[in-house]
Amino acid sequence: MVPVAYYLVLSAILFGLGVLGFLVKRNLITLFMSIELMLNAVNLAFVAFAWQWKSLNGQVFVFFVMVVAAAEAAVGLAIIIAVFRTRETLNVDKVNLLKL
Amino acid sequence: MGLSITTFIVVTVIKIVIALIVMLTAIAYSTWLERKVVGHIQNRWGPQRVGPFGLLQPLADGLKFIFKEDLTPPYVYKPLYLAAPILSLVLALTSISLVPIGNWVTIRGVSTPLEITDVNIGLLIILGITSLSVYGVALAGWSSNSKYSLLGGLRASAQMVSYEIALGLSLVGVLIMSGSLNLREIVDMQSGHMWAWIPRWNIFRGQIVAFFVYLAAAFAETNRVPFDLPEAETELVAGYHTEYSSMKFAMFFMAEYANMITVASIATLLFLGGWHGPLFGPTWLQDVLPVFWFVLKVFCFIFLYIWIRGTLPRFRYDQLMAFGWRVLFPIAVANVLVTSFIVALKK
Amino acid sequence: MRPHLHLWLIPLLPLVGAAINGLLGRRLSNRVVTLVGNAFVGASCAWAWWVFVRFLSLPQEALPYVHDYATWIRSGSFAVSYGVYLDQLSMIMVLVVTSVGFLIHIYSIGYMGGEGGYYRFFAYLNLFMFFMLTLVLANSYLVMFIGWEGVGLASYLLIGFYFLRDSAASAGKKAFIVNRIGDFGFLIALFLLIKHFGSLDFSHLFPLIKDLGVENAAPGLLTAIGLLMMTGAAGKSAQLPLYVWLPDAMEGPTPVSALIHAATMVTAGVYMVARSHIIFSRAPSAMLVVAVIGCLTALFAATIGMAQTDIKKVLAYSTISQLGYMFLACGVAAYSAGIFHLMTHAFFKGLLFLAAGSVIHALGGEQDMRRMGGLRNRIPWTFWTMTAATFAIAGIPPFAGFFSKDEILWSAYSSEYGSWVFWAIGVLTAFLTSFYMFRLWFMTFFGEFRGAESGAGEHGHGHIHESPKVMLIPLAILAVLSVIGGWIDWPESLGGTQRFDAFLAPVFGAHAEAAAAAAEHSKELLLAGTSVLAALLGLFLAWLLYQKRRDLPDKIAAALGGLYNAVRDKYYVDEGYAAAFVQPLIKGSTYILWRGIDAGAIDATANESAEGAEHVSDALRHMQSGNVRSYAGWVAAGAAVVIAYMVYLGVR
Amino acid sequence: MLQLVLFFVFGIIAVGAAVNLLAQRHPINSALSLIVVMASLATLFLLMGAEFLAAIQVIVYAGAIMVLFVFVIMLLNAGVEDRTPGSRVAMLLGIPAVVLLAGSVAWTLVARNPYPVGVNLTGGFVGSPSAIAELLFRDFLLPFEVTSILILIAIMGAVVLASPAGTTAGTGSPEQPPAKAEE
Repeated sequence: MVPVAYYLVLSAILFGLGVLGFLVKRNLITLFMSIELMLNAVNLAFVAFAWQWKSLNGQVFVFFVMVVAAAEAAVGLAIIIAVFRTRETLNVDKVNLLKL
Repeated sequence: MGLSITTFIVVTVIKIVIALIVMLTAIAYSTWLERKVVGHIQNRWGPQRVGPFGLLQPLADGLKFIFKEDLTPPYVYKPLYLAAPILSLVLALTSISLVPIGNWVTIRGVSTPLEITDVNIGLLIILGITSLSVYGVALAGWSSNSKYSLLGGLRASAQMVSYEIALGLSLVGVLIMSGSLNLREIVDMQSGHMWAWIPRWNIFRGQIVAFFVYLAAAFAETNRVPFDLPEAETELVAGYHTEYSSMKFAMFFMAEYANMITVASIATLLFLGGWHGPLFGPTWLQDVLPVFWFVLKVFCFIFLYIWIRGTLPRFRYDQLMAFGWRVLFPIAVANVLVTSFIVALKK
Repeated sequence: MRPHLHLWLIPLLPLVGAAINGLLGRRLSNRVVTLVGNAFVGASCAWAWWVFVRFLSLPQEALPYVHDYATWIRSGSFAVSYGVYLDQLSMIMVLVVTSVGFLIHIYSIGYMGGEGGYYRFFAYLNLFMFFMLTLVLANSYLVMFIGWEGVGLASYLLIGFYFLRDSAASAGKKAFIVNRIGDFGFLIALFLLIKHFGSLDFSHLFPLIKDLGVENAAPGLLTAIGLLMMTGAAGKSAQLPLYVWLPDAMEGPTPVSALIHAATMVTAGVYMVARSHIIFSRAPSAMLVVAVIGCLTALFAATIGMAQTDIKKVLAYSTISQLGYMFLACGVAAYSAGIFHLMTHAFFKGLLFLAAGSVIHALGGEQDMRRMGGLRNRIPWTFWTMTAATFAIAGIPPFAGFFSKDEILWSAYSSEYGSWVFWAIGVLTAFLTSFYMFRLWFMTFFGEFRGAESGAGEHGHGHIHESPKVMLIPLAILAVLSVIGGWIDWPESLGGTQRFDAFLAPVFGAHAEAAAAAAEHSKELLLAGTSVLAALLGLFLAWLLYQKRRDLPDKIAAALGGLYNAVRDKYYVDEGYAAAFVQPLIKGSTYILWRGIDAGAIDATANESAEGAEHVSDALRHMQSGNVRSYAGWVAAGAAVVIAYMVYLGVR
Repeated sequence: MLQLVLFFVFGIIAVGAAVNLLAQRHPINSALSLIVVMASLATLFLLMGAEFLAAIQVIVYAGAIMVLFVFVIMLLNAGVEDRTPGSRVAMLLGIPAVVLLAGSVAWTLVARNPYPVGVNLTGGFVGSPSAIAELLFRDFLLPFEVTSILILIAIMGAVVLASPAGTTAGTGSPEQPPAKAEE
């Protein structure tokens, strides 16, 4: 018997790792992967809650999250390609035209 | 299933072993078959030195591969370079574990299906595993740090991902008709005959289009002629496994044939009525016949593979993509729509 | 089925003219402008007369002729509709306004010819006609108020017609502002009516009020309403204490002075009081106030008029004092007398102004009587018409003014609201009136010419010349009217039948003097004789001072000294007002409202907030490192705060 | 019991892979470790009866999205990332903060979860494809269609963005397949 809390804790840890990755990593693509990691953690939480309440809505939510993640990945990676094409680097610290 | 966990595990292990042996031999002899058939198509004899009709040729090939020097070129990204072929082969062999090849059999009280595990979303899992099999190719292409390999890998991944969609969609029609993802149930749906003589196979029940879409997509999935761009010798030497030799290359080789067999058996299960066929004779025969029919159908499918390889030229890459996206995909979608309409009307 | 009189044509035709001239006039030739400006007014005048003909044939019970054209406001139980309310009173007003207006329009063709903004003038004039007729034909106080404000606007525009002259512009502003004070009272009166009767529609309102008793004992609601309305009337009709704008209004072109500030607009107050006679007759104290204000204004303005030298100023003050007469009449419930005087006054005062305009025209813009004189032979037409008008206003029989003024005086004496005091002041005023009018007459037309022969004025042409026909014909017509205009109300005491009163009787009901008249013909004759004597005395005095012994006036002035100066300088009323109201207002606006509130509070707030935002954002700007991950860090920090709070909630 | 074991096995695998994702300095390793995370999460989904989601997780995430990542990595041949002072600061600040945060959340959940519901594999609750489909195409039909439109827009955006300036995106724009693969 696995308490739902365990799953939630796991998702919390994964989410935290995702945030950390986003903060620490410098490679654009890795940042994206961190985002995906966070999304997965959220999915895990959704499924866990769906299980807890014995309701499928949570799983449907996960489905939608996946769809959005896919769209986001497609566009985001396209952006990354564009950025790379123009700036010849994937280092976010070097992509800082917004700096004043 | 009313058996204890231990017997379950034991039975499963036994089945796994059997399946492995069968698969490997099947792979080996499908290579032999291919060479033979292509040889005859090209007006040659094909292998015939080793053993009668060269029947032992695969064995010799295997020995040759094993005893070859296992060299890894410099400048490759080693971990992935080594992992890639294993990954491909493992995935290829795993996917077969979900393929039922016959009814339940009962050997001294222990009744078990003729497959390693019977999952009620088997088809989905198979698709998932095949979709993973992209990585083997892609990583191999990238990690071996060579232009040809990289191009091959890129091509392979793009192509497989693209055709995966057409593949999946071509199956949806069947799924709609059978309303299940369980391969066994899907097969059982196709038992019996229409008008007393036409077997109620999905291919005969309106899914003929889907079948051909699946055929083309499957060829692309397995990087076979006419879609074998990733390993187009004329352009890319040998594509993603240019830098591979000996056993590592053998793994890719075996993985390719394993995928062929998986795809063939899926086609058999979904379109060609699985193990259904005329049953006659004594009971033992009746127990064996379904397996025989199944193997026969798979064999025909593989023969089709080889036949096409021996006859058709190779596409150009953009043609390949265009075909996948502009022809197969729309047809598959249309097929899904039509099928769902018909099913809805029948309801 | 009652006939449809299509009254809406009467106000709308001038509006169309105004629209055409006002919008396209700049591109139209003067001829077209003239045609448009006069044709529409003429048409509405003609229509008015046609309506009059039909009106006479209407059966008594069909009156008042009420017709609603469209609903304007509908909020809850309160509803106001555009419509017309035609009874004898408004009929007379319509006739006077359209006819005199039309004549003055014609006159303007000649007078304004060659002036800048010709089209503008006619557009304004037509606009004024529209509003004035709206006012007169209104079927409710609110529609009346539209006309009320509209004529105010028109008069503002026309007073400031020569807006390049600073005096003209300020005079326009003065008129507008002073009128606002009056309108304020009028508005409050309307609010009271709405509050207590829930309607402003005459045909709803008057029956309701009829049921109320007369507030003899204690002044009540109706008294308040009446007083407030009187405020409005005093503003519009230049009565004490709000008369100050009218003399300055003479800055406008003379036809404007004639039409708006003598004949029609300034009588709107009288009309309004007469229209609301039902209210007033149930509020005696309000009536008393009206009467007192009326006669005081009459006397006051007359005294000022004596000492003025500007010909138009003299006429302006005489207008004020004549209006005072009318209010006196209304104040003693002799509404028909008031309206009668209104009509005759429209004739002769309009004529006076037009003639004065003609004189000014002849002298090339000269308005100071001290530089006139001896024009009798130079401009005979003007002279004779002016003479008729002067005799009329002086109240010398059988000219129009005599009948109306006499009727007012008689009813001031005889009606139950009146008293001999009113009568005495009236007679005194009559004396003064004839004095200053004949003073004007003598100074202008007799003796020898005292001005510069070649007075190059705003009209440019030097030698003194008679005005063109187009100006003289209206003069002639009005002269005829001011001679015979009074005869329609030939008093019974002189063996006449007071047709005018009879005509208006259905509106105002049988009046006191009608009852009292029967008995006291002798006394009435006596009083009439007195007033005629007063007029003749004025004539004689004027002849003596300004014709026979020209040195006397200065001597008298010197003898009177300060008093004379006070009179000449209009009792310093303007200065008083300036000191009492205007200066404090300006100071207050300057120091409190502008420097204090506007600059100190509002602007300061805006500026300070802007600078604050600038500083804050300047501080925040440094958070924008342009580094994506730092942004992510901020986001994460915010999320962390939220999560921490939720954790706290969970723990708590 | 068995579930607990499985949970811990795959949970630890997931966490380890996630940590590896951060530790690795080469994007492709990170990508692979992320794939591992996803696969283990899929098995956890199976533990919680969401079998359809498990399959979808593998097919969509591992099979499509991550393929896309790997593909881009290969395409751009993204090299090893270099250290910058900014990242060091981020580490010094971020690691403790995140650890603290996740720890507190975890503690709250474990200590104060008002619903300690047990999860067992034989519970009748199974997110079968048909059940999901019923929800998806009946109750959530509108969101579903909206997401499909979203996908369409994403495809076009990706094509436009990724196609070199000037050239109209032809076939075989590598962004297309995964985006499509959802439908």
